Order: sequence, then C-alpha cells, then structure tokens
Amino acid sequence: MNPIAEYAIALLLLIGGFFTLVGAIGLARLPDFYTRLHGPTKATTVGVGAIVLSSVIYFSSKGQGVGVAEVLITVFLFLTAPVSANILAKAAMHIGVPTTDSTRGNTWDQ
Amino acid sequence: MNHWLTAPILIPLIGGILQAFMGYAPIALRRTLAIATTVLMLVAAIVLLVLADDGSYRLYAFGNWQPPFGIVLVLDRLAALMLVMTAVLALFCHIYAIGGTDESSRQFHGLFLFQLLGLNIAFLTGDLFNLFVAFEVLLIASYGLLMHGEGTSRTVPGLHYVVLNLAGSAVFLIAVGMIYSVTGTLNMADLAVKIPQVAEENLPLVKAGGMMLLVVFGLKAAILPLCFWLPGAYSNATAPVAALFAVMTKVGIYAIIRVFTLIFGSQAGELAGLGMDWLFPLALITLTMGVIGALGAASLRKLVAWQVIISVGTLLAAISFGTVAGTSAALFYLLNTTWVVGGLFLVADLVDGQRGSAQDKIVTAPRIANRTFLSVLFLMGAVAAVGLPPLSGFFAKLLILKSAVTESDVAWLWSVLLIGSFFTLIAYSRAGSIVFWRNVEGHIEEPQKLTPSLSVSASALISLSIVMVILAGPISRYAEDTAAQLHDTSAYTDILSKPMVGEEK
Amino acid sequence: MSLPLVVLLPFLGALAAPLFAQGGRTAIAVISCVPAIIGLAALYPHWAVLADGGIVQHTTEWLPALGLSLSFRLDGLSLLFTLLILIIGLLIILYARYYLKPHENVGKFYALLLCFKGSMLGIVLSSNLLLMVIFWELTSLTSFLLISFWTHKKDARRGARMSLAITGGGGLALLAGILLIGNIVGSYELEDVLAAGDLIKNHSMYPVALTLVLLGAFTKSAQFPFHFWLPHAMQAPTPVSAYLHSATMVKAGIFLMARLYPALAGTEQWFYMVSFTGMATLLIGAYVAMFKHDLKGLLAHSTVSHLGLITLLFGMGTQLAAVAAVFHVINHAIFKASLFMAAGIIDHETGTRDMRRINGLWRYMPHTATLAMVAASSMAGVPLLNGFLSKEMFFAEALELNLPGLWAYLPPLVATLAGIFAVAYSARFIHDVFFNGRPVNLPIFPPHEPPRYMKIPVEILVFACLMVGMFPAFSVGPLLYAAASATLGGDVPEYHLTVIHGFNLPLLMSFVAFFGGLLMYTQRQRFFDFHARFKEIDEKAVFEAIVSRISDTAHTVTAYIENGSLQRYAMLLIVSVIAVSVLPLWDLGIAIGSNGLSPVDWPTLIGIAILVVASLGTAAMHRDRFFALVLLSVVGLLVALGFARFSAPDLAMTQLSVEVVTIVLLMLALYYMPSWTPIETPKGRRIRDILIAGAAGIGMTLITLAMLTQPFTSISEFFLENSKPGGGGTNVVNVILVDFRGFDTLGEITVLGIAALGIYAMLRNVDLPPPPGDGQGHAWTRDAYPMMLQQIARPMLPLALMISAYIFLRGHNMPGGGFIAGLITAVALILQYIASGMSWTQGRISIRYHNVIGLGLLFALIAGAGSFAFGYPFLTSTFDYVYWPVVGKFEVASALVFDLGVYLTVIGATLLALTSVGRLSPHSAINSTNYKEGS
Amino acid sequence: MELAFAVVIGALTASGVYLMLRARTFPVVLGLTMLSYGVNLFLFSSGRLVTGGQPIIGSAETYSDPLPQALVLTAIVIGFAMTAFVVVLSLRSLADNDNDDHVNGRVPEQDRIPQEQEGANT
Amino acid sequence: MLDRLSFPQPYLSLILFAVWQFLSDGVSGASVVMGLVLAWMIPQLTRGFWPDPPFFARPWKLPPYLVLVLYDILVSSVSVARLILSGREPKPILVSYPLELTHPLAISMLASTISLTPGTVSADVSDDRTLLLIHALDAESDDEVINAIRTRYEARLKEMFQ
Amino acid sequence: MITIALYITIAMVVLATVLNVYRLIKGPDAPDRVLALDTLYINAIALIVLLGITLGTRLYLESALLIAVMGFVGTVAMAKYLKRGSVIE
Ligand code: NA
Ligand code: NA
Repeated sequence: MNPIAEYAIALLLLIGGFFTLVGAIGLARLPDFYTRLHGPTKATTVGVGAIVLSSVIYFSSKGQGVGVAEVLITVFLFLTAPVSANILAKAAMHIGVPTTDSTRGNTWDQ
Repeated sequence: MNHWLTAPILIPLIGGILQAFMGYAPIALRRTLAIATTVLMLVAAIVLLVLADDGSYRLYAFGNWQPPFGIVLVLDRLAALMLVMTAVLALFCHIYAIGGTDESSRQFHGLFLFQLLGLNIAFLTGDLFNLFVAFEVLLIASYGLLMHGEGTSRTVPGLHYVVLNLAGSAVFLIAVGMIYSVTGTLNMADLAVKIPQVAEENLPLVKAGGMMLLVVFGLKAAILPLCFWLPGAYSNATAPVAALFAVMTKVGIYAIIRVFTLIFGSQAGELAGLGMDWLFPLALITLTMGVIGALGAASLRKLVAWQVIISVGTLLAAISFGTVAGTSAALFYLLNTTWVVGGLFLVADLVDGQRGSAQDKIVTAPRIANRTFLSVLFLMGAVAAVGLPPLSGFFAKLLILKSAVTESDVAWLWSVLLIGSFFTLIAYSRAGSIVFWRNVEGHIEEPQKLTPSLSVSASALISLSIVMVILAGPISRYAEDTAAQLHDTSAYTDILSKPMVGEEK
Repeated sequence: MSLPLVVLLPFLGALAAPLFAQGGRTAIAVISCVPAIIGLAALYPHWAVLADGGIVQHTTEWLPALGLSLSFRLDGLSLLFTLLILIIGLLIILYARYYLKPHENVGKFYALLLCFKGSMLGIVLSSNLLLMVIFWELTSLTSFLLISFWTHKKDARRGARMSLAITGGGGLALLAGILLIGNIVGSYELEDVLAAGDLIKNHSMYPVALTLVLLGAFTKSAQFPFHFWLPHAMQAPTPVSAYLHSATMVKAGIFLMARLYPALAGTEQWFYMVSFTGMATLLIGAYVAMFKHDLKGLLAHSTVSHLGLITLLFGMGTQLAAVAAVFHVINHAIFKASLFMAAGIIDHETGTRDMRRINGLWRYMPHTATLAMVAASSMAGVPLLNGFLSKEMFFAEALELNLPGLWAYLPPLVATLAGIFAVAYSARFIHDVFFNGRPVNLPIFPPHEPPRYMKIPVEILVFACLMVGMFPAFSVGPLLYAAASATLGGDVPEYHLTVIHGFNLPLLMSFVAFFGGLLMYTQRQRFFDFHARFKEIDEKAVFEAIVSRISDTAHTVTAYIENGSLQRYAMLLIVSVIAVSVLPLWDLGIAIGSNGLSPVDWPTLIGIAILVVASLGTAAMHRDRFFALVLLSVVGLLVALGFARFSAPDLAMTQLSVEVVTIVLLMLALYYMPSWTPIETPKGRRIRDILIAGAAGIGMTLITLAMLTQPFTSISEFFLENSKPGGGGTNVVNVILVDFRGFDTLGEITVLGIAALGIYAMLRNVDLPPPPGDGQGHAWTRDAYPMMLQQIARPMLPLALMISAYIFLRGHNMPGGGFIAGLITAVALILQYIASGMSWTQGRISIRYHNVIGLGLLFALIAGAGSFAFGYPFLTSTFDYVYWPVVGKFEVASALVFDLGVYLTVIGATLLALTSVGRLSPHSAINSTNYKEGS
Repeated sequence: MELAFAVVIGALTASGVYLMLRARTFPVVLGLTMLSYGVNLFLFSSGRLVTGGQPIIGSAETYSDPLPQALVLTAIVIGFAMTAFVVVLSLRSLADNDNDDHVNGRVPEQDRIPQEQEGANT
Repeated sequence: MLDRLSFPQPYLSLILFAVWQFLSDGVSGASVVMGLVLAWMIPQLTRGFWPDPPFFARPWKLPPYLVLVLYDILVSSVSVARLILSGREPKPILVSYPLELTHPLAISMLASTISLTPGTVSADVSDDRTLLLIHALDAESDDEVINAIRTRYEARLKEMFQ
Repeated sequence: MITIALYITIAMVVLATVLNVYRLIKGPDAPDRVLALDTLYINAIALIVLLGITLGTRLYLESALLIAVMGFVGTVAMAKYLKRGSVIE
C-alpha cells in the first residue's frame, strides 16, 4: 500500500476518532441541553466524515478500484444534522428545557 | 410433481389478493368471488383427498429444490383429511357470513381467505420453519377476523389472544433455533432422520426444543393451562369467525400429531414419545376444565367455546397414546367436533338474533321466533357434541374410549370422559331448556330474519353429524388408514430421495 | 330382514307423522299405527321358531373397527318385550288421539312417541351390545323430549331434565360396563357374550363391569336410590306416562338384567347388589305410593315398587325367580298401563288429579270406574287377576331365599309388608276416587264418561288382566315359556301356571297382605298424620338446586381461573415453557460444548454491555414510556450492530429499517396514551414477575451458551455451493429468500399485507380523543410542519428512491434486496408525512396502498407461477446473463420480479399501517396551510 | 464471546418477559418487541457466531451459516407485522375502553384508587 | 404529454445521476445507462412532491459557497473541541437573528450553515420567517454573532437566490 | 500503522459511545435523550465503517448509509412527538 495513503488513512482515522470523542465529551459534560446540542451536530459529524474518508482512501488504495459510495454518508449527515438540531431545539423549547444560568437571551415560546 | 398440491394454497391466495384489490367493489361481486374461491378450494381439497387415499406420500418441491434444502409440500392422508375438513367448515361459515356478517368491514373476505391460506399451508408443509410461517399467516388473518364486527366487546379478548400468540410465536422460533442448532436442518423428514442420531451431549437441547414446540402447539390447541384465552376470544368473535375458529385449535392438534409422530415418534431413539407422558394427564385436566367451564357458562357462545376445550382434551388424550388406534379415533373425533362446534357457534348466533337484549345468555326471555327449527338444531348439535347416540359424536367418543389399552389409561380416560359427558349433558340440557323453553311474557321487537344463507349453513354443519353416521364406515376406515400411514414414518422420510422435475427418468 | 324393519319403521313413521298434521289428530294417529301393525305382521311368521326356543338373527356389518354391527336378535325374551311395546304402543296411540287437544302439537307428539317406540324396540331387539347402548341412550333422549312435551310447564321441564340426567348418566355407566364386557369377551355380539358367562364372572374386572351395567339398569328402571326421577316423569302427558311406566322405558333396565342374566347373574355380587336394591325399592315405592294425593303420583310410586319387586326377583338368582320376574313384567305392564289410562281419563274429565278433590266418581263414570277397579285389584294382587299370580310366585321365592341367620326372615317380611302397602294404596285408588263422598271443587263439573274410543284401550287391557289371571297357561303360557327360556339361556325349571296352588305359605302371606292392607287403609288418617311429620321432598327442586349449585360453583371456579387477566395467562404460558425446559436444561447444566469459547474483543464486549444495560433499563424504566422507547431504540440499534459484527449485513439493514418504523408506530400510539405507566399495586406481583423473567433469562442464557459452543453441520453447505450456479446470486441470504425458500418469503409478505389490511379494518370508525398536551401539561406546539424539515424532506424522497433502487438491484449479489429497499422507500414517504402532514402527502400519492399490497403479492405470485409454463414447480427461478452494448454483461433473474413483489408489498403494508393510525389524528383532515408551494 | 452473547439473549429475554407481564398495553408491546429482538438474535446465532464471514460468495474464506440469517430476516418481517398489529390493537382497546390502557380493558377495582393517587404524582 | 418524457427537475436529475455514480463506485457503461434511467424516472415518480424546480438566481455561486462552509466547519471544529476539552464554562447566548433572506430554501440553507459551523446552532425560525433563533455556544454578544453570519453567509446566499 | 490507528480510533469511538449512553440515561430531559440517541446513531455509523476497515470489506457500507437515513428519520419523529404529540397528522 502506498505509504502516503497509509499516513493519510491513519491520520484521518485518528482525527475522526478524536472529533467523535470530543463530541461525546461535549454531550456528556456541557451544562444544558442547548450547549450539548453543539456536540453532535458538528464535532461528531466531522468525526464520522473523517473516518468515512479514511475508508474511501483505504479501499481505493487496496487496488480494488475507487470506491466513493461512503462519501454519500457524510453528505447525508451534513444535510440532515442541522435539521435534527433545529427540530430538537424546538422540542426542547416547547417542553421548556431550562437553559444554563449563564445563558443570555431567551428561548422562544413554541 | 403434481401441481394440484399447490391448489389449496394458490386458490385462497389469489382469491385473497383479488379481495385486497376489490375493497370498494360492490359487495355482491366480492361475495360471489369469495364464495367461488372457497368452493374451488373445497373441490381442490376433495381432489387431493382422492389422490391421497392411495396411501402414498406426494411431494411438491417449491423452486424445484430437493428436500431437505428447499421447502416442500407433502400430501398424505392426514393432510388431505385436514384440508377437506377445513374446506367444508369454511364453505358453510362463508355462506353464513354473506348473510350479512361480512358487511361491517371491506376486508372480511380477504382476511377470511388468507386465514384459509394459512391453514392449508400448515396442513401441507413438510418444513418446520415453514410451519411457523403458516402459523403466522393464519394467526395474523385470525387477528383481523377476530376484530371484525361492530361493538367493543371483542377488543380485550382479542388483545389477549394476540399477545399470547405473539409470545407463542417467539417460543416457536426459539424451539426451531434449538433444533436447527443441533440437527442443522428444518425439513421434517430430514429431522425424522437426524433426530435419532443426535449425540448424547446435544440431547438436552433437542429435548427442550421439542418440549417447547409442544407448549406452542398446546397453546394453539388450547390445552390447560394455556387455554384461557379461548373462551373470551371465541365467544366474542362474530359467528362465522367463531365457527371457522373451530378449526384453529385443530391446527395445534394437527401439529402435535404431525411433529410428535414423525419427528419425535417411536423411531426417535432417545427422544421417542417425547412429552407424551405429560400430554395424557394434561389432556384429562383440560377436559375437566372444559366441562367445568361449560357447566358455568352464562351464554350459549361461552358454552360452545368451552366445548372446544372439552374436545381438545378428549382429542389429546387419545393422541397421547401414540398408537394407531388412538390416532385414528382422534381423527374421527376431530371431524365430528370441528364441524359440530362450528355449527353450534352459528346456532348460538341465530338464537342470539331472535332474543333481543337477552342475546344468547342462558336466561329467561320471551319465546323466540323459529323456536322449533333452532331448538332442533341446538338439540342435534348438543347430542353430537356430548357424544350421545345416534349422532356421530357417540361413535367418535366410542372410538376414543376403545383406544385406551392399559388398565390405568382405561380407568382414567373412561372415568374422566364419561363423567365429563354426564356433566356436559347436564350443561346442555340446562342451557337448552332455559333458552328455548323457559319463557316469560313479551315479545321480541325485531327478530333477525332467518335468511336461507344463515339457516342453510347452520343446519348443514350440524347435519354433518348425521352424514358422518351414515358414512361412519368409510370415514373410520380412512381415519384408520391415516393413522397407520402416520405411524409408518419411514415411508415419509422416503420423500428425501424422490427425484425433482427434470431428474426423473 | 324383518327385524331391522321392525326397528326402523317407527322412525320412518316419526318422519311421516308430522306431514299429516294437516289431517288432524285422527290422520296422524292412523299413520302412527302403521309401523306397529306392520311390525306385528312381520313378526308373526317367526312365532313357530321362537315357541321352540329358537332364535331369529339378523346381522349386517357396520363399523367393524368398533365391534359395532347392525345385528338383531329375536328370541322369546325380546319377543315378549317387542309385543308389549308394540301392542301397548298401539293402545297408547289410540288413547292419545282422544287425550290430546286439537290445538296441541300433535305431529311433534306422535313423532316423538314413535321415535321412542323405535328406540325401545332397538333395545330389545339388538343383538350387539353397543347397538343396544345406542338405542338405550336414544330412549333417554326421546323420553326427555316426551316428558317435557308441555315445555311451558316448569315441572315438566325439570322432570324431563332430571330424568335425562339420571337415565342418560346411567347410560354412560352402562356404556362403560358394556365396553368392559366387550374387552373381556372380545366381542359385543350377544351370543358371544352370553356364551362367555363364566369367563366374565371369573374376570378380575367383573365387579366393575357388573356395577356399571347395573348402574345403567337401576337408573333406567328407577331403582333405589335412583328411583326419584320416575314419579316426576308423570309431568308428561298421560299417554306418555302410561307407556313409559308400564311397558317401555322403565322396563328397559329390567330387560337388560334379563338379557344379560346368563352372562352376569349367579354370583354373590349379583345377588347382593340386585336383591337388596330391589328390596329397598320395593318397600320405599310402596310406602310412598300410599301417601301421594296425586293420582298419577300414586301410580308412579307403585311402579317404582313393582320394579323393585321384579329386580328383587332377578336378584334372587334362582331360575324360578327369574321366571316369576318375567311373568310380573307382563302383568305389571298390563295393569299399570290400564291404570294410567284410567287416571288420564279421570284427569281429562275432572280437570284434576288430586284425590282429595276427586271423590265419588262412581256416580258419574261407572264404566271407567269398573275398569279402574279391576286393574287396581290386579295391582293389589287380588286372586283371579293377573297381578295375583306373579305375586304369589314372588312370595314363594321370597321364602326360598337362603340368607344366613335372622336375615332369612327379611325377604318374606319385606315382601309381605310391601304387599300390605300395595293393597292399601290400591284400596285408596279405588275408594278415594270412586267413592268416599262427593267431589270437591272439581274444575270440570259434572264429570262424565270419556269418548267411547278412549276407553277401548283400557278395556282391552283390563280384559287381558282377567284372561291372564284366570287362564294363565292358555293366555300367556307359551309366551312366558319362550321368554323365560330365552332369559335363562335354555333350561327352564318346572313351574305351574295355575290360579291356585293350594293353601300354602305364599297364600297366607297374600291374605295377610290383603287384610293388612285394608286395615291400613281404614286407619289411613293415622298414617297420613305420621307421614306428615316428615317434610316432603320435591326431588325436582333438589335436583334443580343441585344443578344450580353445580353451575354456580362451576361459574365461580371458572371465573376464578379464567379471570380475564392477560397477566395470568401470559404468566402461565411462560411458566409452562420454563417448566418443560427445566428438566432437559438440568441435564445440560452450565454446558460449554466441545468447541469451547472463542476469544472476546473489548469493543464488542462494551457494545454487549450497553445492550444489556439498555434492555434491562427498558424494563426498569418502563414507567416513563418515552424513555423506555428511547432505550428500546438503543437496543434495536445495537442488535443491528450485532448482526453486522457477526457477519450478517442483510440482517443489520433489515433490523435498522424495521426498528425505525416500529418506533414511529409506537410513538403514533403513545400520542393517545398516558405517557406514564402507573405503579402496579401488588408489590408481590412485581417480585414474582422479576423471578419469572429472571428464570427465563437464565434459561435462555444457558441454552444459548450450550448451543453456541457445540460443533454442528447444517444443510447450508448446499446453499453456499448452489447459490451462484443454481440461484444466480452471490448473496446467499437473498438467494435463500427469493429462491431456495421463496415460499417462506411469499408467506412472510402475505403476513405483512394481511397485517396492514387488518390494521386498516380495525381502525375504521375508531374515535380517539387526542390529548390536548403532553404528560407534563404543555399544550402542543402550533408549528406542525417545521419549515426546515419540509425543506430537507423534499429532496430526501428522490434520494431515498435512488438508494432504494440501488439496494434493490444489487440485493441478489450484495447485501440488500426488495425488503430493505421497500423499507427505505417507505421510510422516505413516512418522512413526507411527518414533515408535511397526511393530507398534503396523501394528495400527492395517486395509488391506494391496498392496491400496492395487492400488486406486490400479485408480482410475487406471477413470478412464482411463471415456472408452471415450463412444467417446473411453483417458484422455480431462472436467470440468464445478457450482453448489451455500453451496459455490458448483466444478469436477468426471474427472482428479481419476485423481489419486486416483496418491495411493493413492504411499501404498501408499511404505509397503510402507519397512515391508518395517522388518520386518527384530527389534524389530518385539515389541509395543511403551513406549507405553500414555491413560496 | 459466546458467553457474552448468551448473556445478551438472556437479558433481552428477561426484560421482554418482565415487560410482557405488565398490566398496561404499552409496556406489553415493548416487551414483545424486546422479546422478538432476543429471539431473532437467538435464531440467528443457531448458525454460530462468525466474524467477517458474511455469506456473500467471494467475500470471505469461510462463510457464516446463511440459513438462520434468512430465517431471521423472515422472522423480523413477520415480527414487525405482528408488532404493528398489536400496537394498533392496543390503540383500539384504548378507544373501546374509555381511554383505559389496562390490558384487561379496565383497571381492576382493587387497583383503582392507588392508581389515581399515582397519577397525581406524575 | 411531452412533460411525461422530460426531466421535470434538471438539477435533481443531475444530482441523482451523480449520486448513482457514487453508489456504483465510479462511472461505467452500466452505471451511466442505469443512472440516466433512474435520474429520469425518479423525478417523474416524485414530481407531485416537488412540482417546481428550486429557483436559483446565480446557481454558479453555490460550489464556492459550499467550499467556504466546508472550510469553516473544519477550522472552527477545532475551536469547539478546544472549548469542550478546556473544561472552561462556556458563555452561551441566544440570539434572535433578523433575516434578510425570504426564500424558504435559502433560509434553510442559512440555518443549516449556521448549525454546521461550530459554535452556533439555529434553533428556530419564526412563523413569519423574519427571525432566526440562534444558540451560540460561546460568544460575547448578539452583534458578534449577527455580524459574522450576516457578512459571511447570508450575503452570499442572497446573491445566489435574489 | 493503520492497525494501531484503527485500534486507537475504535477505542475513541467506543468511549464516545459510552459517554453518549451515559447522557442518554442521565437525561435529564427527553430532548437530551433523543439527542444522545441521535449521536449514538452517528457513532454507530463510525463503528460500522471501522468494522469494514478492520475486516477489509465494504459490504457493510450500506448498513452505515442506512443508519444515517434511519437515524435521521427516527430523531425527527421523536422530536416531533415531543413537541407535537402526533407524529403523523
Ligand atoms: Na278422594
Ligand atoms: Na402521551
């Protein structure tokens, strides 16, 4: 296997793992629902994107032709994550999930 | 390979699909097509009965895949008997249904035909997992049918029925998994070959799997302590559905006969006669419970529903002997009880229609219209169900009594069955005398009209108990041949070596 | 051939009689006579054979498996009974013609009467014991219907049911007894059984068989303690009582004892059981008869008493006693039938049967009175009448009985005492009815003689009383001889049929009885006063109370066991499964099979830990329903991951898609339900359930562990080898689904389709009030269809269709297939419903989901049936490789059409189910205004 | 690995059974779903556990047993149909019993009062 | 009649065609043919759901915009990661952002962009589509958030759509 | 090298999954749980892709794609349930 590809794969994997973990830490650690909402919508999405990309490179460099189907997963996640976040935020505002004390500004009445 | 074998499956399937398309077609068209389907099915069943009577096993390999790899249908006398029994019952239930019961939902005929589809698959299939699928087909259709009709009374019993059967299906799958995990096969003939060869260390798994199958079949058959879903469900179903359901417990019984003579029968080595020592006492307790239920029944439908449980106990007691005599007696009884109980459900419904708010409750009410006709039907049904002469029930009971051989079997079976008959007789005479004879002043506002489709179907089913007496000779001969064929399992396993299409020379 | 005909004719008559109902009573009566007349004519030619002790036999095979044949036998005994049944039957028919009122259901009456007669003839003529049992039970049934003929009378219904219960129940015992005898002898044919007397009596089961048979006989013949049904059977119209109480029903038990006498009698058991029962019945019947104010009640109890007498005679076991028994059968039939008819006439003419009101009828109906007095005298045993003769024989036999010690005095004492009572009640019948002052308050007054023809039957019978009483040898001698000889199996003892045997001890007993009886009657008031101290028991009421009690108890027991609780039923099911698996699993222990455990990797372990936590958590947190739902989703997701982890990509995809649809459906339902499950009250119930669940879980763990570690081989090698060459696909799972086991899949999609149709049907016309807000009390948001969701949902549909197409097309060779593709399409459509609502989405779908389901099933069916054209079985698939320019080589498989059917069915079923639920929502009817096209 | 897998099936079964024995329709439905997950996994594993042996010809050296996979696929679909039916049936039961979701139609009399107190708490 | 044969949604068809090539792991004869068939058939099947093509005034502005967003995602992911890992309490703020865009698709794109770029999540759109509620994870003031979005994203989207 | 990176990545993703489950159980509110579930779905995608790389097969990619689709629909449905009650109306 091409060493550059190997480096790229390893790097992308680690980046992916890192962001996935960071997203999860954020989800676990951040103080209220609205702050926690940030973790998955981007860090995790980015993390998965990187892992998927490493998969693309991995299988392409194995010499079985270029496989790019994985990219669709990332595209799909990028398209849907904001919508999920949006509708979850609306749900939280509807229920009246409290914001952490340090939050300025107000949620909207649903 | 004889394509007739698929007829009992393809006919209701096509009929059912047509009904799914025709939800909004005029009811007359739907009825005509539906009845035509059922009639065709009966014709096919009779053809198969004639075919099967030569005593051979006919094989139909779907996809032309050799068993044990593909799914096969196997036609033998037992399968043919069950098919005809079902088709006859179904035809009359269907005729009854077009008397008006089918109007409350557009899906009725579709569900009805799919129900028959499931039943027929169950009787014909030679594959254990496919039997599961067949069960599911007939169950899901039965769920739909059970919920058919106006009113709210059937919802809760229906829910119980569905939930218990779902749990039962789960157990079925577990059992299939256990048996497959040891034998590596699903074909019943192949299982019959493989089970005797199971290694010592694997026996517990197969044994537990087999016993779980017995529980599942017992649940369908409504054997104690798994029978309590039945009275509520059956007595709340609309009449043609309840009548058709007379055959539902028989599927469980069929499965017990098939699986526990073929796979766990006498040739099964260590596992021969698995569970049969449990079955006999349970059957007798079931019978007793049925009698108690019948004695305490507050309505005709409940009474008949408990009669179903009585017959299940009776049947399984005979089957548990594992002998040709026992099985053949059970088969004769099976025909009798299925048709008669079906007929009694219809009669109960007709009575209900004549009694206004008293419905079919065993209480005093104004004198009913059409009393002579209905009371004669009820009387005949009761006589056949209790097993009094001169109707077929007596001969069936006699065969069952005679099938007991050992002294303790004789003592237990005879005393429970005969004392049970005595109390059943009391239950029926009490119910009939109150419902038909004990009248109060007044009259019923609008009694249901006894249209030909209602009265003909009910009386036809009941009258089968006379036909069975007239044909008792040939029928008992057929039952005996069937039992003999069943207990000669080596002939069944020969289907594994039958050539496929394109192979036979 | 004549024997079956004799039995069959009454049944044919029963079918014919109602047809003549238009012609009135006379027409029916005439028609009803025909069977008996033809029967008598048919029997006549056989007399010569029978008189010599010969037998006429007719046998037709019927059900050899049961040992049941249509065999009939005419010998002296059966001839005697046949004649009684036919002749008295004829008289009854004639009598009933006048007895019944024109408005009554005469057709039914005669039909039932003829059925009953046929059944009786069947009993006495059957030569196969099983056949006899059949007729035996038929008499129970027909007599039940006859007794309850006046169904509007409570007493008639109760009396009928009681008699059915007693005699029908006895019939069941008889059946068991006969079956036992059959087992012993190896045949049910009478000649075999009668010839095997010693075999039977020496068999270990003899006492059981004897008891059972006698139970049958005693119940039918109203022996103590089963005697009580008989008096209540008089609720029947009098012709019926006359028939039942004299010649037929009650004589069936007697006949049975006579019939089986050679096979069963002559043992100690027989002696004690039969004679003591007879003695008790004799006394009790006679005693009670004395105190009945009801004319028919008196006669009924007298019948009981006389039946006891006959039974006692049979029980004595001597040949002479048997002869006497047979003789008394004849005599009793004659005088009792006439007495009942007379009583019926009195009832008919006065409107009552109460002897306290009926007095001095001699003045009004002397002719009837004369007849009744003669018959009653015969009943009392007055010389020159037939009753006297057999009673003398009875007294003689009672003296002959060799019982040890003081017991030897018992039979003569009982006999004499019973004789005294008999005279007393007979005297009462005569004096209290025809003399004793003037009538009191008769409903019909003044009474007068009945129609001429109504008296003819009585006259004939009374004439017979006289004839037999004065010229016994001439009148009944040959018949009695033939009957006795048949009963005893050939050798008949010396006996003399003369009117007076000289002055002997029996005659003295008769004198004692006669004068004692008269004395008792004159002192009757004392006896009545004495008797009045005991409370009269109405057996019907007792019976009714017992039946109600049984029924109530049964109801309570049933309601207790079948208590309508799903929890109990489910618990029973689960416990049953556990119970039947415990023993095998006990053998198994904690078995790790010979394959041993494979190494673990910790990511999988953590996944498994999460799965376990989530599943147990669902159970633990189930009260918060939404939380439980989320946890269930976690379980579902991890199960899918598990499938992927262990090499099942198809399963992983299926599980994932099914999972989300299930969750959506559950939420659709949860909307209408409380969002919290209340705590269940009984804590013990929860602990019990935890134990059961724990046992089930541990059991499954052990089973799985044992299973996974055992080596095994399966038929799957075949699938792996033939998938590509035989099925044309490399995805073996898919090839199994659409080809090797395509029939399963056909069933599976059928289930799916039916479920959806059933769901649709079930929810029609259902009205569920939607909750105004969620469980916390928040009102629902205004915004039903968020804009961003709508924006993303639109492109999702074509994209998902694209992915579906991809998954579908590659399914035969790669993970995927029609089912998963169908679910993706369905989910994409569901997203449209979620994002834009029912009416918006429905408005853009032009096909009904019912039809999609139908179409799907049809595709699958057509794909399967295509092979018929080539002579191959249903569902035989075919495939080929095609080369097209640009496209290149590609595969065309018929299985793809089948899979298309799967695809369509899945879409149709899923959406029909979900939209059926969605339609419940009140918003679904309102057109969505939130979203405007192109704005 | 087999032991861990067996524990999963045990846990799913136990939870499913426990939920199935509850008195309200919703947990019962959850229990049935859970039970069917367990059963599906069990049936699947009757072909034994194989890593990386997906039964796609040409994709591996040894294949896992494809037959149980096909059976489970059928079982999942059927299970889905059944679950859908029972979910809707529980809705129908709710409608027919005045919004009571007790599995026996109505809350039994002896359970009623504490249940209402319970409702006030939640 | 003719529209039954046409590509009712050219952009969609294009995207679908591309997606098919992705799914088929690259371009081949078969994938092109099949892709064309599907790119034609699927929009035909779903035309009821999407009768009019989305209106882009300057569609060529889209690719550079996407690149910009992707770049922002990558760069600012790091800052969010740093915040999460630092253990510092964030200073969240809820901002009502006055929209200048009007087209629903445009608003959605903006909202999505905001959500994807770290630090901000668009939580809601007002019923009249004039306000966007934005939750910023760690920001000093309303204006900071509003200005960043206004200049960097909304302006470009306006160019694209209006 | 890839192997080591793979192991580390898997470890990180698994750890992330555990943290998500923690949030899912802890809540405290229903939206938190749904959010955690949504994240769990995305983690599952990562796990499947990593599994594919480990096994050297691309046969599981469609599963990953499907998780993305189904996870989204599931989240949307749950969120809609929470705010609107009626998922399909
Ligand atoms: Na008097
Ligand atoms: Na709720």
